[in-house]
Amino acid sequence: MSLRVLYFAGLRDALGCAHEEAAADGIGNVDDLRRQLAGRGGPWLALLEHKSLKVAVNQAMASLTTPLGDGDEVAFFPPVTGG
Amino acid sequence: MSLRVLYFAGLRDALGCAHEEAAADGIGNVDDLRRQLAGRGGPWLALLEHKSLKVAVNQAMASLTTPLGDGDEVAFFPPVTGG
Amino acid sequence: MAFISVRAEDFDVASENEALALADQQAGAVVNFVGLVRGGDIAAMTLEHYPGMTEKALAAIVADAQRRWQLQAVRVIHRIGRLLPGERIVYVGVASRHRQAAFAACEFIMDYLKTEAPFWKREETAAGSHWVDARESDDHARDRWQSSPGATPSAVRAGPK
Amino acid sequence: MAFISVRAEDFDVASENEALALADQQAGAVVNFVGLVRGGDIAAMTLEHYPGMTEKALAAIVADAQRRWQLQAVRVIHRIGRLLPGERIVYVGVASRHRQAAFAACEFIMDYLKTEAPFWKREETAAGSHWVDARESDDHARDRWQSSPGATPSAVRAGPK
Repeated sequence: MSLRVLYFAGLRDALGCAHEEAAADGIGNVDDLRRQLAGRGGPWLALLEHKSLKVAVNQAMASLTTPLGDGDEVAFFPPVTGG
Repeated sequence: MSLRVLYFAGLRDALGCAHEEAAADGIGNVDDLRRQLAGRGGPWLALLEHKSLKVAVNQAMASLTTPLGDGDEVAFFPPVTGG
Repeated sequence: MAFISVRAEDFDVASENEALALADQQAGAVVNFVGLVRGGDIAAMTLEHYPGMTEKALAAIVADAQRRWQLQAVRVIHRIGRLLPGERIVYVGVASRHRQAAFAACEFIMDYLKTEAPFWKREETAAGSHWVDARESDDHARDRWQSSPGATPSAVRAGPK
Repeated sequence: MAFISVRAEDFDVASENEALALADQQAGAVVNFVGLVRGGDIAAMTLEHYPGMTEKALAAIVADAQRRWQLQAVRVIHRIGRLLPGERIVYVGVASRHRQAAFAACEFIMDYLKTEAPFWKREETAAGSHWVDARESDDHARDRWQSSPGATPSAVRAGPK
């Protein structure tokens, strides 16, 4: 299946990537996706190591166990700091 | 001694008096003054009968036991309703 | 820094907020309250006050708030005279470094203003005019600040839907 | 009635308050919060957001507030892009019949906006630029609303003078 993956703020800067289309076969939930991406090594390990990484699926706050389906939009980002 | 006495809002309307200079001999505190004024009878009995009458002495909230001295400004009024 | 004004003239919220923010560049949060004459049955409302005492009472309330919270600036404007539905009655603006202090202080000042500052409202309706009765709920709103200085008491601002 | 806007342009507090008050003539209380870029070390601040999700997150927060309290109107404006010290970042305005509901809802919306809406701040100082760290105190401010719906929790807004 295919997912649209977005990265924001400090995480985007660290990864050098704002968004990508990820082929994600064998991916059941957010945690699976995160591990697959971290497998690239280098800065991508942040997806595993960042203490308080947040995730949204289809523009709603989600968690590591949120299931994913074809065409979903997944965003990883640090805790928000607006207002 | 002489006191300046003021009345506000619904109490002033009921008494038909906004302010007066009261000769107040033998007056020790607010309660004494209130009883002397109520002695006029008629609407002035409101000073005794009004359940939640407020009083200020020299423009600060006071109570029936607040002592009075010559030249003091005493105000009687209903509970406030600004804002 | 505090500014207190009791007057007939209207105020402009944007200008008042500017003045608050300019008073201290460290202010990151501005909270303000505006009280309006409600529409509906009321044709007009007249605000009477006790000249001299009003300003002292408001100054004392603001000073109390400044002791309880760290505030950069406070502005209070209360209008007097005859006002029509939709017109502004009162402005309380508080600037602080942090929003919690600004929210708490603004609400504190309103709760005390409502119960301690010598203003009285007379409403005009089709049936005539009458003095507005004080509301017990306003006394309760004030009293909840007395349990512990600087703290917000519990479960008082629930919305009874 | 709710209005939500995420945009680069500034807002005018007086106009926003007018819009709130006009939305319902029964509103007697308008509370608003304005967040400003603080002066001091900061030369500028850039606000990034997650287009699409931001508006949904804000709409959900406002809808939650409207369930908890009886509100006549709510307006939320959050700016994005590069802002200088003293510039306005965010406006939250709430109109209600009663001031307690307006104060509570305005603070509730800010507490959730600070922790649930996808905005991020990057600060520029003389030493360079860096992403602002989230503050644990903002999570605590949000969490105090979860104990009981519609209620204000205790002793959370104390000013640590």
